[in-house]
Amino acid sequence: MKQLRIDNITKQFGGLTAVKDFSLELNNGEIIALIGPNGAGKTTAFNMVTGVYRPTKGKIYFKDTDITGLRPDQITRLGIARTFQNIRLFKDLSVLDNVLIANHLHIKSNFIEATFRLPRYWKEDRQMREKSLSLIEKVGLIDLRNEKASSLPYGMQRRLEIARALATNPEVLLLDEPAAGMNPKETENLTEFIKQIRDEYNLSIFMIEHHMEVVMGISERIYVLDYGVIIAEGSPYEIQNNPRVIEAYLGVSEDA
Amino acid sequence: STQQAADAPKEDDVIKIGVFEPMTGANAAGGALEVEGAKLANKLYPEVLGKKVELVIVDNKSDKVEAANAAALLVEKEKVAAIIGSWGSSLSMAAGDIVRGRVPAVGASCTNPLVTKGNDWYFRVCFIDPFQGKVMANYAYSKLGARKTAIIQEVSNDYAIGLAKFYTDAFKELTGDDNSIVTVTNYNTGDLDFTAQLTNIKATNPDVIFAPGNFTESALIIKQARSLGITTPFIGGDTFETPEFVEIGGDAVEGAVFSTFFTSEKPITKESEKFLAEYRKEYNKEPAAVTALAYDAYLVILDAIERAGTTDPVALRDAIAQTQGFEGAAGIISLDENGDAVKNAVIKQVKDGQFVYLDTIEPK
Amino acid sequence: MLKIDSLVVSYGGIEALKGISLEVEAGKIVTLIGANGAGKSTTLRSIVGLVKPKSGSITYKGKNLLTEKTQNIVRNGITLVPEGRRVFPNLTVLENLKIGSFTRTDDTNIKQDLEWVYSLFPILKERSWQLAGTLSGGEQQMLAVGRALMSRPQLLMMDEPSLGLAPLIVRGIFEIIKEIHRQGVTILLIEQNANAALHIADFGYVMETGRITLTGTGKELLANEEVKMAYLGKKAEK
Amino acid sequence: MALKLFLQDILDVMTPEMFLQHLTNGISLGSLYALVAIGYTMVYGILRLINFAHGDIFMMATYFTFYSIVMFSIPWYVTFILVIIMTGALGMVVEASAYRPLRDAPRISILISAIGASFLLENLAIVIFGGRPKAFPAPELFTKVFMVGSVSVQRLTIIIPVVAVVLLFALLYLINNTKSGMAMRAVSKDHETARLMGVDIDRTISLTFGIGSMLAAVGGMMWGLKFPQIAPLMGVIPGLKCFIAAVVGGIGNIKGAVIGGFILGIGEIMLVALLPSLTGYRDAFAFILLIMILLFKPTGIMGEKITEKV
Amino acid sequence: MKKRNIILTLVAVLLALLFLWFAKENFDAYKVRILNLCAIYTILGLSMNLINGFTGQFALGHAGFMAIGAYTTALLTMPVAVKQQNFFLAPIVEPLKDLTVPFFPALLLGGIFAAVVGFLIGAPALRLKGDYLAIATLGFSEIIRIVITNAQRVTNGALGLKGIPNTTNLWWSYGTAVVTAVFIILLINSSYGRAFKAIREDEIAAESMGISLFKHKVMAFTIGAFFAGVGGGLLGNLLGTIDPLMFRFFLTFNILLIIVLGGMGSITGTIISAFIVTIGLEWLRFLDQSINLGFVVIPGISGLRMVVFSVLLMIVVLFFRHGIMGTNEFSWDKLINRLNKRPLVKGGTK
Ligand SMILES: Nc1ncnc2c1ncn2[C@@H]1O[C@H](COP(=O)(O)OP(=O)(O)OP(=O)(O)O)[C@@H](O)[C@H]1O
Ligand SMILES: Nc1ncnc2c1ncn2[C@@H]1O[C@H](COP(=O)(O)OP(=O)(O)OP(=O)(O)O)[C@@H](O)[C@H]1O
Ligand SMILES: [Mg+2]
Ligand SMILES: [Mg+2]
Repeated sequence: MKQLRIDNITKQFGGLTAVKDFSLELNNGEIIALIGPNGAGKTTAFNMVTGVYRPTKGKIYFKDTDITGLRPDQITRLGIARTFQNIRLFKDLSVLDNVLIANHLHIKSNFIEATFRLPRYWKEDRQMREKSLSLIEKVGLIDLRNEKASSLPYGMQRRLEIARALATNPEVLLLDEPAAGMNPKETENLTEFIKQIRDEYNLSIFMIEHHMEVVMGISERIYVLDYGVIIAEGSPYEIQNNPRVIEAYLGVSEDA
Repeated sequence: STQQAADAPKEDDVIKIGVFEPMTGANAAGGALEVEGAKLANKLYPEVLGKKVELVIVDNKSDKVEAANAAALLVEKEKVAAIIGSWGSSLSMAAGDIVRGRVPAVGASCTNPLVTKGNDWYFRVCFIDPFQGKVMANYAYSKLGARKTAIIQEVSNDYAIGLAKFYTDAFKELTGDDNSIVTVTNYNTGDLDFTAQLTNIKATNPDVIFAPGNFTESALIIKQARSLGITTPFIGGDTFETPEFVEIGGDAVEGAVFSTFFTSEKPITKESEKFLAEYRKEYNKEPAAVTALAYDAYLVILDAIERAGTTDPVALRDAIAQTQGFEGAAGIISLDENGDAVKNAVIKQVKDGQFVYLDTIEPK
Repeated sequence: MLKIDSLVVSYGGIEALKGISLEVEAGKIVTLIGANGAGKSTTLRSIVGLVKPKSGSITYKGKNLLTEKTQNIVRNGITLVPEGRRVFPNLTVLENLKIGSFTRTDDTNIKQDLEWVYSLFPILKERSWQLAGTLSGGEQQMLAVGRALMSRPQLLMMDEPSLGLAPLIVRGIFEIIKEIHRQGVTILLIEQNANAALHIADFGYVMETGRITLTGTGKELLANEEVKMAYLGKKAEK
Repeated sequence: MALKLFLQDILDVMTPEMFLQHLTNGISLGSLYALVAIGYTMVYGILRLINFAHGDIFMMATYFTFYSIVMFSIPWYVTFILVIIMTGALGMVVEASAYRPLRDAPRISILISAIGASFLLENLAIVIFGGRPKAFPAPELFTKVFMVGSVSVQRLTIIIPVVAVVLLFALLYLINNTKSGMAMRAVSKDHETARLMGVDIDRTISLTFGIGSMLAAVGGMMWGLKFPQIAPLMGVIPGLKCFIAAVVGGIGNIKGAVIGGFILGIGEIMLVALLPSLTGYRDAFAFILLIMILLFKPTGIMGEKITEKV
Repeated sequence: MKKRNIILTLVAVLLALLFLWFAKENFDAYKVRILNLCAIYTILGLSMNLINGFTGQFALGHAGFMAIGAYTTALLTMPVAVKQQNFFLAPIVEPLKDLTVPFFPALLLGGIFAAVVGFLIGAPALRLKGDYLAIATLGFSEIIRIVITNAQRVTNGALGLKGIPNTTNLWWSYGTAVVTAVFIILLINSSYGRAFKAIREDEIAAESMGISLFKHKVMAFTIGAFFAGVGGGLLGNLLGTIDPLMFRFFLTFNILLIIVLGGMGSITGTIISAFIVTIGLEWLRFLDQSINLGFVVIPGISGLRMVVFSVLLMIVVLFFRHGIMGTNEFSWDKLINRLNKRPLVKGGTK
């Protein structure tokens, strides 16, 4: 069974076609990457998968259920989580609260039970906390759990965003430029980290990235988007040597 | 506390009367008029029972919650013997529960029947809407020979809807025709444009237009009616009698007829003459009816204190309740069992920018 | 040209800069590198007067900048490409570029410069009527750089100009930096891509938690073991 | 069926002349709303601030006019110019004292400061000018009525729309085609970056306020001519109504404000005209219109679509 | 540590109770009234803070919800005879005519009715954001008021209602205020409260974390409306009379002012500010009266009080831009640390 199947989606903004007849499949446990020039429509594709935008045309399936046009919260509930290109943390809340919030979608108690701390909520709350703390621990923020999210350095904020996404219990994780703003050293650590969470949480990962070290290092397959259209698809090796991709995106390989 | 002890005997020489009026907010204009009356009365009659009378003026901000606070402040902190006010029935009603059983209150111009109904501590020196409505209906029917009335009322104003209702009842009875009120149209406090309502009224071709409401809106209504080519006479209630009504209305309000409490042309009582003379001297303008009423409210209280010989609340209340045939500036005041004044109404008309006396109507 | 002396900046209780000193000579490319949160951006923001330092001094051509308002600093020829793009989302691409030249009065040259920027980033020309807020992340970054170029600065400061750009464009950005440098513009550059930055820089400073820990020419720093370990990653080690 | 009967009912009563009269009334009122809404929306568009004091600045302008004409007997055409200048200055003073110190404060604080400034102006006016309304000295030149067929038309009904449209175009030109206008639009989104472009944001905002207040002055004087009654709280209702007009049109959008003003004015009149039994709900109409439009077009008729890029 | 705080809290509550009891016995009716108002404004401020401060929805419909609560409670508690007396222009509609229920259920029904209306308004309106939401909710609140003005036979229209039993006393108002405060504190510290705050911080991120914006916004709005209704009911029965004009949008502004002064998103801030504003406004009354300085008498200028109040308001906003408390809450630890002038130990046990 495919975890995610995108079937010929198109998105138009007024006269501009940002994504055109885009199709893609994500298998269980796979890490795939979407690359392409700036403005090619990568983030737009993410936004359609996560329900932020509604496709003008086409369908999106999550494990064979049609999720086209569902709201973002419904899609997250089904098991697709994401991070954002421009970090969107809950800035004034603590690190712990940021992660706790992502647990809320699974809560069974209603607001009365929650307000009066009735037994069911009591139990759920304890589980939420345990889970959140272990996630925070995993991303190495345990000592900073009571800090405001906005006071964290950029790299930590990216990790927190991933931890928060993981707290929704996703099966599919979408990462939009996770390595942006990181120096090469930090990027290396991130690459390791992504592999690690994939294995640990049994995730399928779909990411957008411009850092080729990350992309080539961990993705099993790569899709290349240009002007909203897929121009290539294949293994990292194939992509690196695809002349169209080199021309449109990578440039003449020279050590950068 | 030594301080207090030293002050204490002094306190005894003073009788405080609270004036509870809107001095800010939407009703500030009306409040100011009443305060003038009370102040003038206090200046002319500064003593009773050999003690000095001091006015304590508090602002009720045209706001019900503030009004209740202000009234409580007068009763509890200032320990006034009686209260005058307030402009605006709804503000007076806010004081109702506070004065009950503590301190008698005398309203000047609050005409909503609910102010005194079921509260034997609240009185007023003006007549109430039913009488005024009837007076105007009579005038329209017999003097103007009107058989069809259009009503344009300020629906968010208790005074206006009350007046309209009593006018309607009386006019229907007089004509014996249930359709004699050809249209009732509404507007809200603060509205400025009435052309739509007036255009509709024009189409019904009434003999007279009854327009109870605030004077500012009323002046604009008449002005706009005239510029729409409506020549039908306008009649209204006592609120018309303010200088601003004429200033704002200008030529348009010429000929408008209304009922009110007193006239300066034909002073009803000796007190009227005195009031007029002093008022003109003090403020250098013509007084409004509500100013005279506030003046009267003060006098009624003073008279009652004198008769009771004390400021004991219950005695004072009973003394006020017994007011009969008291000569005030705005007419002879007798209070009925509700605490409402029974008195003559005066009919006036705007002529050459002045309020001109037309007629006096006696209560039946 | 620009001289910073024991500058201290704090946000509320936290000291972001703990007394840094650095110097930018006219006609040079100087780069600041350092981990996330080291205080690089804070340094640049202090120079243009967006944050008020607690103590220390900043002088530009002998003039004290600390007492100047931002708009006057900009008029003096210092331009900042801010972190996180900060394009005006409600203005079109063209208007964004025009406002870059807000302080200039030489109309004909402005037109020429506009064409020049379009030639550097052809995609911007394509999108010149689009509202900047709807551009993709990378397009916005190009616009931010282009906008700064429109002011024809003497000292151009860039805060991570390559953030979120495709590899091809990143290379282009560094070419552009070299190009405007050749035209005589002094450059102060912050880059995560320390490798590339140090390659083109005349001089570099390494920052760590509010302090400058290392200085040297670009080549020296590239060769420095600590720098390699901390900022350059595997590739450099190879 | 019921609808048909109902329409029949209206048509029975409504003669064509009456309808034309209503329409004229509507245009007259709508153009006034439009005129005041322009100033509102302009300040909003630049500052992203509901300037609650706008209505009170408007009120002050009418008092300036009153004192100038009635007390100092300055001819009206000189007065109009004087008042526009004075009101502009007042606006700048309000900006400098109530808004400038809060430049980087949370929006809600600025909003409260705006409400505070509004309270202050109102209460000052009560203390200085007195709470009682005054008659606005309207030169007959403006208020004369003439007849077109059986429809009576005030000269103002022609003058106000013309003024509104002229100001609309002047303002559009200023904002879209001048350097100051570009600075204003830049400031509206991002103070810090605007500073980085060399824009003096204090001056720009002050200028915006000055112009907004001058527009309020023009609106106030026209308002006074049409409804010749001035009082310290007179700015509240126009403030609210014209704010609604601005929101209906898409707040921040100047053309939208004009459209919103006309829709509101004509709509209010037509509601009373066609459904006389609902006159008590006239003020509700403004809000119902507002809510309906917002529900279908959450940013108003001409409002910029907020496309927050994710 | 924790034990100490519990003890301190208990002591404080006990002192408060003692004070209330003392006030009830010894204060004059004026002071008691002001104290009552403080509590009622606390309730109103807290409920508005839930919507505006914690959920970040800039809604200005409070006056409308209060009106609904006040009218419902009043009409349900007024004796039959008083109702008859009130409705002298047009008779009251049938079911209400003979219906009277005790205060508590009436108050509860007032809150529930306000909540139902809040739900009906919130469901469509909360699609809007920012200033658009503000003006739409303000509009709804005005519509409620206009309907009340025109529904002569249900509400007595512009005449208003008089003779509402004065049931509200210190126990009722403070009891309700405490219940409201505790409820809201518990709510915002629960998972639902975190969801509200997430929406305030970033709607798109919140939605992407699986939080249904619609459900949670409407929930906060409805709960807020409920307490606003209850506050309105208490106010009506404190005053003994209500009318539609009371519930103009100024009332909403007053409450907004309280929460902004206290600090958006701070419970303790709201409570402190409700007291300061209510008592402060009364205290300033001396400005309206002539002041006798012994040697000269400064004549009172009516309206000066409001001028000074507006100036003070502006000063506070200008100098405490985040309000008295910002988004912080009172805590014993902070207080004690402040008293000991020792810096707070960071990351200390909570
Ligand atoms: N809301 C919108 N309205 C109009 N155009 C949009 C909108 N969102 C995106 N676009 C346009 O769609 C195109 C694709 O944008 P998208 O953000 O998907 O690019 P991207 O591939 O993620 O680029 P980058 O790598 O720079 O982030 C861009 O040209 C952008 O201008
Ligand atoms: N507005 C602010 N309020 C509070 N702290 C801040 C603020 N801006 C920055 N900081 C803190 O100041 C320190 C320095 O931040 P700065 O942005 O200068 O770092 P940087 O070197 O540019 O990092 P990055 O590589 O992430 O851009 C960091 O610890 C950061 O958390
Ligand atoms: Mg992108
Ligand atoms: Mg930085």
